[in-house]
Amino acid sequence: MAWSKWSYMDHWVTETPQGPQPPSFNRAHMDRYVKQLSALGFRGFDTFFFYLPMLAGMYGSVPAFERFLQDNGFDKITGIFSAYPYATRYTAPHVRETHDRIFADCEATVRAVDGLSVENFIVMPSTTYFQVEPVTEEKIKVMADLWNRVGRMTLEHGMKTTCHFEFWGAIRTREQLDLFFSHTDPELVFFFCDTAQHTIAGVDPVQMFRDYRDRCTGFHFKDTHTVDEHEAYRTPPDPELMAPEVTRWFYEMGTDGGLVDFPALMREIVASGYDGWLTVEHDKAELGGGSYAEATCVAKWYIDNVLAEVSR
Amino acid sequence: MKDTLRWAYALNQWNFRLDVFVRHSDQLRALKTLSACGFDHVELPAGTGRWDNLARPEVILLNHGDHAGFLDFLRRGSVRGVSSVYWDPGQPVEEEGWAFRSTANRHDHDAIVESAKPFVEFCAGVGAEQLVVRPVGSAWMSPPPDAHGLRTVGELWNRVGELAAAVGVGLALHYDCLGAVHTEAELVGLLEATDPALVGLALDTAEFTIGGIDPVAFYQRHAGRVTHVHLKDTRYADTGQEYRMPGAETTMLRGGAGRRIERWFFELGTEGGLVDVKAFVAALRSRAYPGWVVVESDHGGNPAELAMLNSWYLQYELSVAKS
Amino acid sequence: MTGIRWGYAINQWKPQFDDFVRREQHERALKTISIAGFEGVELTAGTGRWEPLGNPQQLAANFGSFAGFREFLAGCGVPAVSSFHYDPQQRSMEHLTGPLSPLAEADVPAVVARAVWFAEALTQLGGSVLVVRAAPSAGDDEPLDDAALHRLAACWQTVGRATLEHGVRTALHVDFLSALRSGDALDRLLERTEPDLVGLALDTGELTVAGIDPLSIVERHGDRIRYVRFKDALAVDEAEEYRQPHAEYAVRQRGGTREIPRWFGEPGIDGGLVDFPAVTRALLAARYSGWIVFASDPSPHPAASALLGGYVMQRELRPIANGR
Amino acid sequence: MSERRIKWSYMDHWRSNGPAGPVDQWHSHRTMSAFLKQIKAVGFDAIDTFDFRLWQMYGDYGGPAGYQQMVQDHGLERIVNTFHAADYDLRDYAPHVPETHERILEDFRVTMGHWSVIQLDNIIVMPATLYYDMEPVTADKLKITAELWNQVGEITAGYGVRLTCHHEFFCGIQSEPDIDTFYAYTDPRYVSLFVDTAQHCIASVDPVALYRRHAHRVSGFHFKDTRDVATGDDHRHRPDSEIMAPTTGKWFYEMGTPHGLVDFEAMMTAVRDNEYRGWISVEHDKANKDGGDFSEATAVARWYAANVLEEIYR
Repeated sequence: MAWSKWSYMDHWVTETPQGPQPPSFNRAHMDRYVKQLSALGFRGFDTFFFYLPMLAGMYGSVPAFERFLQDNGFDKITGIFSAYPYATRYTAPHVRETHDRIFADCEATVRAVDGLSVENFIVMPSTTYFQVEPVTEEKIKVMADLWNRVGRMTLEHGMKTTCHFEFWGAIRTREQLDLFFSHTDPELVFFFCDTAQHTIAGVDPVQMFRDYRDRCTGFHFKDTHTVDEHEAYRTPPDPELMAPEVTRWFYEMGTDGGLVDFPALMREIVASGYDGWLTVEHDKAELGGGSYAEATCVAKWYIDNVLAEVSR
Repeated sequence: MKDTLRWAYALNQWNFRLDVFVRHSDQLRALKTLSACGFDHVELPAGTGRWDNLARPEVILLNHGDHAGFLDFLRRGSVRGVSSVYWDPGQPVEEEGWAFRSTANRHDHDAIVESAKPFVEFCAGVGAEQLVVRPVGSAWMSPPPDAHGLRTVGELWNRVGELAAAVGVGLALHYDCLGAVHTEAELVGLLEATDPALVGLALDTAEFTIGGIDPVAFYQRHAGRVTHVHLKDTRYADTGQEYRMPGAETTMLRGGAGRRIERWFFELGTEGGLVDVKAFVAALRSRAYPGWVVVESDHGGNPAELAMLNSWYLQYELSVAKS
Repeated sequence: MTGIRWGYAINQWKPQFDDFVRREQHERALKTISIAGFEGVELTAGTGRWEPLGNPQQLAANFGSFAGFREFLAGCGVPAVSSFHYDPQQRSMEHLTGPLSPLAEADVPAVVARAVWFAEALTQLGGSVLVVRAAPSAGDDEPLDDAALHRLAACWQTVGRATLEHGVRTALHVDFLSALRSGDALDRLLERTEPDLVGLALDTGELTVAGIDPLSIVERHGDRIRYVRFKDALAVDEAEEYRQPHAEYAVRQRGGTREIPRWFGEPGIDGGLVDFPAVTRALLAARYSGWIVFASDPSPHPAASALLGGYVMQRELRPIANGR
Repeated sequence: MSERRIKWSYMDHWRSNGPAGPVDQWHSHRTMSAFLKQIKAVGFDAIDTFDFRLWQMYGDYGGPAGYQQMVQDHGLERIVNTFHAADYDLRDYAPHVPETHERILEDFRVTMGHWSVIQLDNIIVMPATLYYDMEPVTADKLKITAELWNQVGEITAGYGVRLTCHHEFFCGIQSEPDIDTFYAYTDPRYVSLFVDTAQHCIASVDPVALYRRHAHRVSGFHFKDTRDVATGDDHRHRPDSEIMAPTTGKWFYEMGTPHGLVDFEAMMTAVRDNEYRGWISVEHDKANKDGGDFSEATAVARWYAANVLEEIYR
């Protein structure tokens, strides 16, 4: 039986008369977007916290949007992504004084989906590396404390707080990851495995999954062609879009030059008995003339034609 | 552009989405494009976060070190300076902890004045003549302002205007077609509630037209208050109540207002344009308008193409010598 | 069980002559077609080295052999080529010929030879139909009087007989510029041809733009339909601008005096005029079996068109075809 | 202001996004007008075009003169050069195959007749077939080819137009020795050289040195850039090198591009040293590949001409 719980992480860009825009541009574009994902057979939908008010505006409410998804063959909204990529005096996970504010924001987001059965509350546990360094155990512990606290709260709302580590975040090496997980409560804080981000940071995502299987609640299946060898991760002002050596970090599954061994990961996932969602993501697919629709097709093709063989 | 008027170009049309127009190399291409089109000053857009690195002063400085470093960067694309900086204090931004503030709320005034300071300092530092601001929030989110409300808003902008004047920067209130100050009477009321020595008006030809105010007639009556101009065209005007649609930013300007309007703002010379650009520019000339005329086209289509078409219009329809 | 097979036309990926030439672009398009739920691809006849999928010679030059091309298709998850779409008026660099006309008796042997060339390829690529442009544009040629229809029928009879020898049926495609659009020309042409040799390719979009309800064609000629192309129409040529000379440029590409920005789109496009569930039901009632190929003709965003088409096929039309 | 010795023309490859996908400027009068406005806005003086557009000129503008009027209505001077893009085929149109020469000569007689209503400077040709159709490139073949172009040049000279050769990296005459031999065999009165900076660079020929050596034969330029030199069989890749070479999906870039291989400053210095006067054509073929954009590439290239090259020579 092929894996059926595939969800899509909402990074899409669509052509509008006002230029390339996210589908939240207007209701008609959002409808078209959902139909395209539906045609490919995705059953879960992940989105960003900041889209929730827009979805509510377009469909009347977030539950009404979820019903629209269900009318198009989806099961539900599966994950909500929340992040503070950039430290400010108001929000910075490594600064304890900002924790009350972050906690309150997270609570507001979680409340916005009360009554649905969203499973994951996905967070970037830190801001950019260069705003945190030197990265000390003490700072990692401060961040861990925050997410323990948030994790307890989200569980009360039926969602697991699960941590997604950017290659340019302050928790990026295997040692830092292990330290962070050792300071967080396995009952409260979970692991979200982004295959490309770990690979860029020089961490083996398959090994990460193997080692944190019991805490893993989700994946971003995306690929990369490059390991960060120029310390782009700590280069201000921004490593993700502005790294001098690399113009595009992320690719969909199934491109030439991809570094992630997806079949190996898939075998590992199947063997482990993991039964959660697998999420497809491709960030910035339009760079170099690409298109999200096409990248999503190629990735789903890869799932149905390559990964399906592995998971059979 | 060599002319009795001073011409600049707005960069916002390139910055049409969160994650685009971030790399310096992309920005240099836009600057070179503008230079090749004959423009040597730019207006900076509003924004937030590390990817809007031509918007927030602190992010610009993080990218370029200091004011001189930023000007050096512009000059690598043969752009000599910054005409103006746009800022909307009602737009929640990361740098302000996503605070939602309203100029109509007196309790927010101290915080807004405080948050204006980096912009004023930045304008002074890079030689931008005008800080262009959105004076009020959207109409659909608030009732039409009464005289008391206009006085409240006016007080705030007088304070910011004072701050700016102290370092030689002008403050221009930018009317837009969704704003709570919507009718000509309301706009005049707002201007009357502010000190002409400290606060000017940024007249945007397309926004006026969509909002139902004739930009030429208005300018003729209030030329003394107009300290900044945005020149762009539109093919549509609000039928009267569309700006009050809930979520008008999306439902009207993007959703087509239920009329399938795909795009509101257009380049100069567009077919079916409602703005009488030639009459407007003639009016500016006849009154020896001293400020910047910023050409923009907002979002829509290909930014380089729009800049080139606007440049052509200036050269061949408005007889502006390119060099 | 239904005899309908769903395919997708690849022409929407090639807006300009120097686009869509490289292998990796073909691969991505074919994977897109596959994952959107289609099992066949319609190729469009083309000429020269920037048309690697355009004809048997280019396929051989690029893939070594038909088997090589089929392997490439299979590798992308596309089992078959549904058809070639061949327009005799297109010149051939491979044969050093200019436009051929099915109305010119002298051109018929060359048209037949070319049709056989494509038919032979189709037999090895899993296809069973050659779709041909049945008549030149109305504005560029003589009116179709009895004598002209006679010549036209003779040409397609000969072509049909020749392709059938290779097990491939010939299906006449009527586009909205076609001289066959006017009056009862199409009916008369079909009368003059044998059903076993000459079939009809029903193109919902072209007919609708031509002001002809595709349902009326299914009703009248359902038993002659050998191929179906589902594309949507966004406007109707009510003023009969198709009669102008050079309508290919002036009307199809530029949209005529009204400057229609886009005549066609994928099935289900916002504002589309074709009732696809009704056409599907009518085809089933007429016992049609064979390919239904989706197309958008030019699309500003080909992958999105394929997905939106796939959505309509999977959720609306295939269930109808499967009797659900 | 002193008289300008260099004027800039734009070689009219162009694509823009239409409602149904990418279109070229010939799509409609509207798209043509938008194209010409943009070219003029950034300061080009004129345009170059292709012979295969003649039919659209007749259909839409009443012919070459009518089209040139359209160009002039947008403030541009005129059409300077045309590129004669022929379908080379060993069977009937191949410069190194003498049996095909009469057909080629006839083609030029007809073509020049069409153009005779306006005054062009150059008609530009690729002087040889695809490399793989000509190889091995022998002195004999070069000589036969040269004889053909001498005759063609005589025809075009009768119309006051120079026949000039543009050496694509994938054509039969692209190596430095073969180019030198070819110009030794051709008559300077009838055959000129058109230096395409990128094509030579891709073929591992230094365009600056080539120009300096043949300056007296040069009648124009395509200034465009590349980031890649052809390696292995790139120049003889079947069925096509220009778009289908496995190593490189996009060969051409506008001048001023990062990582460009052409030394335009040295090129412009050479142009100055040779006291060249007249037109330089800017070209960026297939700028829309890989997410690129013609409007922007054109603006950036013209910026480069204005801010870098005109500092050297203008």
